[in-house]
Amino acid sequence: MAVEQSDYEEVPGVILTDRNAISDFLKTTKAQDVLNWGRKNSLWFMVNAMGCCGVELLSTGMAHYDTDRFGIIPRNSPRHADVLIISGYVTKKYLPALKKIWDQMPSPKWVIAFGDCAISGGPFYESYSTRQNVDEIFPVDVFVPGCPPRCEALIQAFFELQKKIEAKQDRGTEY
Amino acid sequence: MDEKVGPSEMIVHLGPQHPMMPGPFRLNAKLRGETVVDSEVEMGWIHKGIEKILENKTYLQGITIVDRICYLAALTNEEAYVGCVEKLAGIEVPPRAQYIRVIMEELSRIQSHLLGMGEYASFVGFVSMFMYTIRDREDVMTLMDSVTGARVTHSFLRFGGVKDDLPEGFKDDVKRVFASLRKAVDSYEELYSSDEIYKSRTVGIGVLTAEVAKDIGVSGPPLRATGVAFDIRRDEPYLVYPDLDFKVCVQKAGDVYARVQVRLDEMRESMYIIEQCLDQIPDGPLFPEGTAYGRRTPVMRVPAGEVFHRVEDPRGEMGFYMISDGSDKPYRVKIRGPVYPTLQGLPPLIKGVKVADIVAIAGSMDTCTSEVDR
Amino acid sequence: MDANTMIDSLSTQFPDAIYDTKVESKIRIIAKVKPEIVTDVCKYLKENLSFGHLCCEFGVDYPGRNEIEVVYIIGSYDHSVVLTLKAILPRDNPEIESVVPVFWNANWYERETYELFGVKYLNHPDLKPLVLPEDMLGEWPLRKDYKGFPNKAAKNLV
Amino acid sequence: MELPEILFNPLVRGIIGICLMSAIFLGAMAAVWFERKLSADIQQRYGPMRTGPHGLLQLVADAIKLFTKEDIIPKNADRLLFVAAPIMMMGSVFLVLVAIPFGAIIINGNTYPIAATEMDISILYIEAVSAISIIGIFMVAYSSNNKYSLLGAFRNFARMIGYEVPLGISIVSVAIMAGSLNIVEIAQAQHPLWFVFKQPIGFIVFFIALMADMGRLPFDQNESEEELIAGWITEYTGMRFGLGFFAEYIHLILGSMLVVLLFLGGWNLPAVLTSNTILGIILPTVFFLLKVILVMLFIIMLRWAVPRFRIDQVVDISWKKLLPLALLNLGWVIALGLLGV
Repeated sequence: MAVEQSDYEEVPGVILTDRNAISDFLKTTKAQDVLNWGRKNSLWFMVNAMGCCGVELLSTGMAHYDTDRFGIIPRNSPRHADVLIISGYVTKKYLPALKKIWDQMPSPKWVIAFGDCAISGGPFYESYSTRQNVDEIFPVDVFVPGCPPRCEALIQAFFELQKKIEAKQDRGTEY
Repeated sequence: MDEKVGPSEMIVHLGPQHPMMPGPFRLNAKLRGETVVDSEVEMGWIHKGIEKILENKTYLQGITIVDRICYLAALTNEEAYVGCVEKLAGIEVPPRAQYIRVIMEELSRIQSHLLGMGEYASFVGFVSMFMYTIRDREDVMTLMDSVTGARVTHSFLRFGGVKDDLPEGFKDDVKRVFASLRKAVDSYEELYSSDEIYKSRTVGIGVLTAEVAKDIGVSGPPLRATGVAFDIRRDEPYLVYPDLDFKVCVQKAGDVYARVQVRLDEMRESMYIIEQCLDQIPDGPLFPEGTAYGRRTPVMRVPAGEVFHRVEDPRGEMGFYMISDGSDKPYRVKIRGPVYPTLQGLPPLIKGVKVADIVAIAGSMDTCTSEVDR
Repeated sequence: MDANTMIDSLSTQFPDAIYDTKVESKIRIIAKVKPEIVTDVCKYLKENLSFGHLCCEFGVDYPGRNEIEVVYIIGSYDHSVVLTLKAILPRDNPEIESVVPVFWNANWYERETYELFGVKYLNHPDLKPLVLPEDMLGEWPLRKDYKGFPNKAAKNLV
Repeated sequence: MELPEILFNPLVRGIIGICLMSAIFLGAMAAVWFERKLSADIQQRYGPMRTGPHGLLQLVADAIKLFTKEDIIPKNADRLLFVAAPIMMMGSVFLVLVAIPFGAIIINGNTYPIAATEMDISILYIEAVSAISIIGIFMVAYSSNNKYSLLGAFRNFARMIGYEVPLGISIVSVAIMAGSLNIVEIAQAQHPLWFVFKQPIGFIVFFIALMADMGRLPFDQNESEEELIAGWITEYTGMRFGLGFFAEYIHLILGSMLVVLLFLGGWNLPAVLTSNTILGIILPTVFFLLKVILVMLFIIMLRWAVPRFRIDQVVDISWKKLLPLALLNLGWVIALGLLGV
């Protein structure tokens, strides 16, 4: 059954996490491959348009590029999402909100750093307002360079993430 | 907003991550039941400090930065910035470059309106419409891509000209895309005007009267929807707009439906403008001849002075105030975005409406948070 | 009414407060104003000369002259003349009357100028930071002598 | 033992019930797949393609993922209600399920419905237990301590109260016309003329009210994604979210079945086609399910073709338009009955 973990770091106002006992059991067996097949084919991403890359993010989910083909659909609630896409400039003011979104997502969860701003600060690396080195805060699995990257690049990023999940080398789950 | 909550009232924080905006933005709304009693907008979630960055970049480097003020209107932002420098330095842009600029800026207007309109449709629950407009937008994006080599942030304009000439066969591509786009725009209009549910959600909702709109400082489609024919392209012409035939699209009602209708009309006007440009465009150089200006002007000193230059953004009046002290970097650049006052006027506009209408009204303003925050 | 008559009308109405007027072109005029009566000037502009559209309001820092300029750019929906109105404040204690009673949309511009330059607006309805987090208040990042720029924290730079 | 006697054996009934339960799960998965493919088709894209042929295994992948997601219970949530709510919703769906026949076997002119139970007041029972799901929704919203959920649940309540009345009245008209409260007999009574032709207004009222009951667009105010993130289900993760999601689709299937049973003639076929034993066993059920699928596809398609109403408009429609229409229809049915048509 679900066990309460009192040593979990407390996030202001939000969550207390339980572990799913079934998944703990499955991790030790070969069934993990089946699970990973399911997980990699059903990556729901969080709609979190933050900047220039945000429009490309929107376009990717829509008719022309249609990530639904791969089972990748946008979700509005962080509770239903598996992938957080950091799609733009993380400012000092926005970082707490982004962290909260990340904490609200149930694990296993993954991060894609989409665009130069999320990777290194992009053209705004020297600004007084933006926060640099976001990859130190979030366990980023895939980096997508470009300013902004094209939609194809985002789809490619999802493929890379799928490959990582299949090879059990992603940072979102503990094996 | 008063933080005190009365009986049967609650404060809902919409945002900063919320599907109602393409960008972080927060609306603290005090609700009584489903009705908004009071509200307040919080900004700055993606404030990038562009004005400070521009002070520390050379003029040419600045072009890439101003691109990213508003990602849906990159070319008009560039036009405002480049126009400032050209006014200060007294650069004459050759006619061919001017025409290319107009073509690109109008294309950018079309794609921005398509996104704004489609997104708006999804706010009233019409998700399929969003898909259709994005599909058509991709065609326009491909056109822009074929000229500038980028989809969103172009860095296409240069002081005194443009980076590249139109590619071969561009006119045919435009003809082909516009033929289908015209049909699409007509079908959108028909869909909108024939759908009773859509009409009941939009007609008479979020009415902005001309007086209030002027007081708030609104510009662009939301203002034109109230009956004020205020368009920088007509009132303070730049580039070759005086030579072109176009009308300022105006609606009377000032409600949500009228705003969307103005955007639809403007897309048609933009297509008309582009076709005129393609017919009239003269041959010639892309940069003023006999000067040092070209695709690369690495170090460029601009004479000291101050200038305010404004252009018509897809969302309204985009102005740059530039102060130069004679060095290779601007002394101070102020960016006046069109959405800034519009978003400021949101709280009085949504007072007394239902929760579902917050989204409808905010969406119809076609706001771009990135530009408000800069 | 053209630019010249407008500027004449303004300087005859406020002979002491308006100085350094200049007509740049048919659609651009510049004037400087004493900070004490900027609200009255704006009211006159709005009511008599139909300058009803405050394009923007911002600060400019001149550490050499020890001055902060507050610039109002006022346009109109009826004619295409744009007036640049400047008020010069001392740099160590910049204080100016708020124009929110005249131009409703000055609210956010003034809040932004306050947090980026430290210009205090008197009688402003709600003077608090707009775009920056609360704890950055007092740094005045857009002043020329701001220390935190450029930010050297980024590690992934080449 | 003769066939009819076997059917009345409680053990056999139980087995049928379990079979129907699994069938409805498969049906719900098919409905989700239909929804995704059909919506994609309307929106000019492909929909799921890569997971299995034409994305047929997409739902399996989603289910595996949802099953093994972390199970988050918000700190300020009411734990008991939070855990119990999805079960409650599922339970209400299954309670409806036991009374609905999934088809029928016609042997020698006698009809034996395929259902877990057979009761004389099944239509009243269905109407009663389907209203329990609203309690489940409110439990979800109250326990998850989220304002979006709460707003969604309030909207759900307002809508439910508005639409149960016209729904009930149109069902009553059907019952009057058939002269029975037993859903099997109602279906039988539509031979040869379906009720949709006898009382078209009643059909329209019933259909709209049912759409609102199921929370399909244009009546999905309770989870309108653009305003309320995901409405009442915002805080739920993993399998709990999956259960709520599934319950909705089972609701959709059951709703389509009700439409077919009450108005579109159920499994009735011309007597010629059911005279043969084998045909009599197969054809009525196939015919019935075919109609159900068509109705379901229509409802799904409608969702992607219209915008959403505002909640006050929804309530307006119910009280000002549907209720008078439903009463008019009731009068019409009574008049027909008095005239002996």
